[in-house]
Amino acid sequence: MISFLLGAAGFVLMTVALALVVILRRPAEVDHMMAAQLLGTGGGAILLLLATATETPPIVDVALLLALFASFAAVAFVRSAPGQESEV
Amino acid sequence: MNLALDIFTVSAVSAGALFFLAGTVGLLRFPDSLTRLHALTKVDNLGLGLVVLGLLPQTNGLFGALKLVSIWLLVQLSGAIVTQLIAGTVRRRGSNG
Amino acid sequence: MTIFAVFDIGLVVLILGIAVSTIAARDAFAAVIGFVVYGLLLSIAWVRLAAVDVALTEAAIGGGMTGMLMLGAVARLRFAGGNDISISLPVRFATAVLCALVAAGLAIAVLSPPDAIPTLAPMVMENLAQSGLGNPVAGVLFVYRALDTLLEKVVLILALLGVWSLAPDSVWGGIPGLRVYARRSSTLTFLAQLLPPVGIVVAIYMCWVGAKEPGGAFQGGTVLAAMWLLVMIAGLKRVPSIGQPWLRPLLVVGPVIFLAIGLAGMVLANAFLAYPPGYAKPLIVAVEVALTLSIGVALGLLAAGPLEQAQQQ
Amino acid sequence: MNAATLFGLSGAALVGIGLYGFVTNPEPLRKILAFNLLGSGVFLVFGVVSRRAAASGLGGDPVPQAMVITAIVVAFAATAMAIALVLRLLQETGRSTLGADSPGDTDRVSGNS
Repeated sequence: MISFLLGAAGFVLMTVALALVVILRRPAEVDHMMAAQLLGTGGGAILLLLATATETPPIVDVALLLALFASFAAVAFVRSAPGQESEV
Repeated sequence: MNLALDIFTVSAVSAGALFFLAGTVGLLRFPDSLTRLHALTKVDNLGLGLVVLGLLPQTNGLFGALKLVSIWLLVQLSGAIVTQLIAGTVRRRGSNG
Repeated sequence: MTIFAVFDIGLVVLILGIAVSTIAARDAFAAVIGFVVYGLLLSIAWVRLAAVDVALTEAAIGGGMTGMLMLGAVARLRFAGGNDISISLPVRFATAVLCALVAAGLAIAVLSPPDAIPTLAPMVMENLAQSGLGNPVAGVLFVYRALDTLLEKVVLILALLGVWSLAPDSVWGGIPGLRVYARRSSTLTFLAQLLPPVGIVVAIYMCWVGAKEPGGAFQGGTVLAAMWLLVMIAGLKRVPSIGQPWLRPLLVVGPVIFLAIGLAGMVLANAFLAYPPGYAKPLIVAVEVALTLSIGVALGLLAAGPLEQAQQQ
Repeated sequence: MNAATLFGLSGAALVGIGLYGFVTNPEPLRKILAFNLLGSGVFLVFGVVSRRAAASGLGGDPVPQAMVITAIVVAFAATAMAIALVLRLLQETGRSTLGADSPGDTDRVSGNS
């Protein structure tokens, strides 16, 4: 069971890594802004799998903070995105 | 009983992992930002939901299970709203980069 | 064990790749986004190093707050001049070689562990029971190295004073120039109404659980600060001027209570920052609660940035 | 090679990457960012110190962990201060650097980070 959960965590990490490479290589800023969101879900899933696999429940709290701050960072991205200056 | 729960965990987590893969493929293949945003949020949220569902039998105690579900709800809600905000930026700039 | 190794190698490659892309990014906005992603990934690395307390702090500060702080500056510096200095290729190459040497030196230090590994962990665990705490990191922060923790709060306040002092005379005592969201957006308003109650519960939980398990005043305070910033960015609450009468007491209440308990320790327990036997846990919890509030206000104001507007009468 | 050593080596590499960015990037904000990267590399090396000293049924030595937590918070405070300096410079001169003819001065701006 433990190695299955770890394998799943590794698999999700791989998909997240691939997605990050795709997102960050695109020229448009809009694509970049998705990166935080991606880590909120993907990173959360990785941490939850790790928490169960290593039987360390406190890791769940890290997933909680990751989710919270990923959306916080995304708001910061949108606020400071290029093209927002004209209205300020 | 234990075996049944383990099988449930394995299948749900595998399904979740597959959805993460699908989200990444969508990100790779879709032509413009709005559809990519769509792929990212919807599919990854479903993936996380399935992972959480699969891990529920493995948690000890009701509190741990409740925390897992609330993390999923939090990601779900904030994810949906943040996506809306990003999509708004796309529309205003008229770019579909 | 091998699956762990594969996972770790994948994580390390990803982190290093993001770090390189952050340095090499064309514009500052992309670089800061890379940095936020890097911070969030680094918290997973800290989990793998069995340092959950650090992972929580890194996710909150490295990912969220530093990103918020830098993004505010990016928007202002976008059209700044003076960035046309170019560095020639040979200089770049020489720099790269020297930096590689520094990294190699550190790597050699990492690869050659000392014969007797110095550790204070057994001493921490031996004496932890006396403090009534269950989390050894909280024990170190509030019992054995309490002076460091106290001074660190003082550093936060000094940095804030430094940021405020940089204001021109005309806006002295005014309002921090936090960039609020340009357009009134119902979506953002909804998020700012939805997230803070959740965040406040998380902050209280972090602060409470910190005595027993990973978590504590830093992490709780950072969550509070983030929620406060979110509400201000959405335009639901105005950014307060720094002269507000409620603001300054909140800012110092944590360090002051910490200091008062420390001074009381000189009388009751014969040492500065020592706790009287039997009262350690309640006193530490009281300090943590006060510190959470102070850290929240201090971090929020630091991220809000330097003063920009004069105080409105 | 165990996990701790692997992360320690990546910490060393991060120090190198951060240092390179700190030296070669002309923009002060990017310098501050690179300095933060360098700092987190140092913290990771510290994490290895903590992990190696794992004892008494713990995952790691709590003393270095507590120090790293303090360091992260102090680094944030220093970053905020450095960014405030850069923004004030922009306000005064309309530029974000201190003159191209004296590169030594450019370093001084972000030396506060």
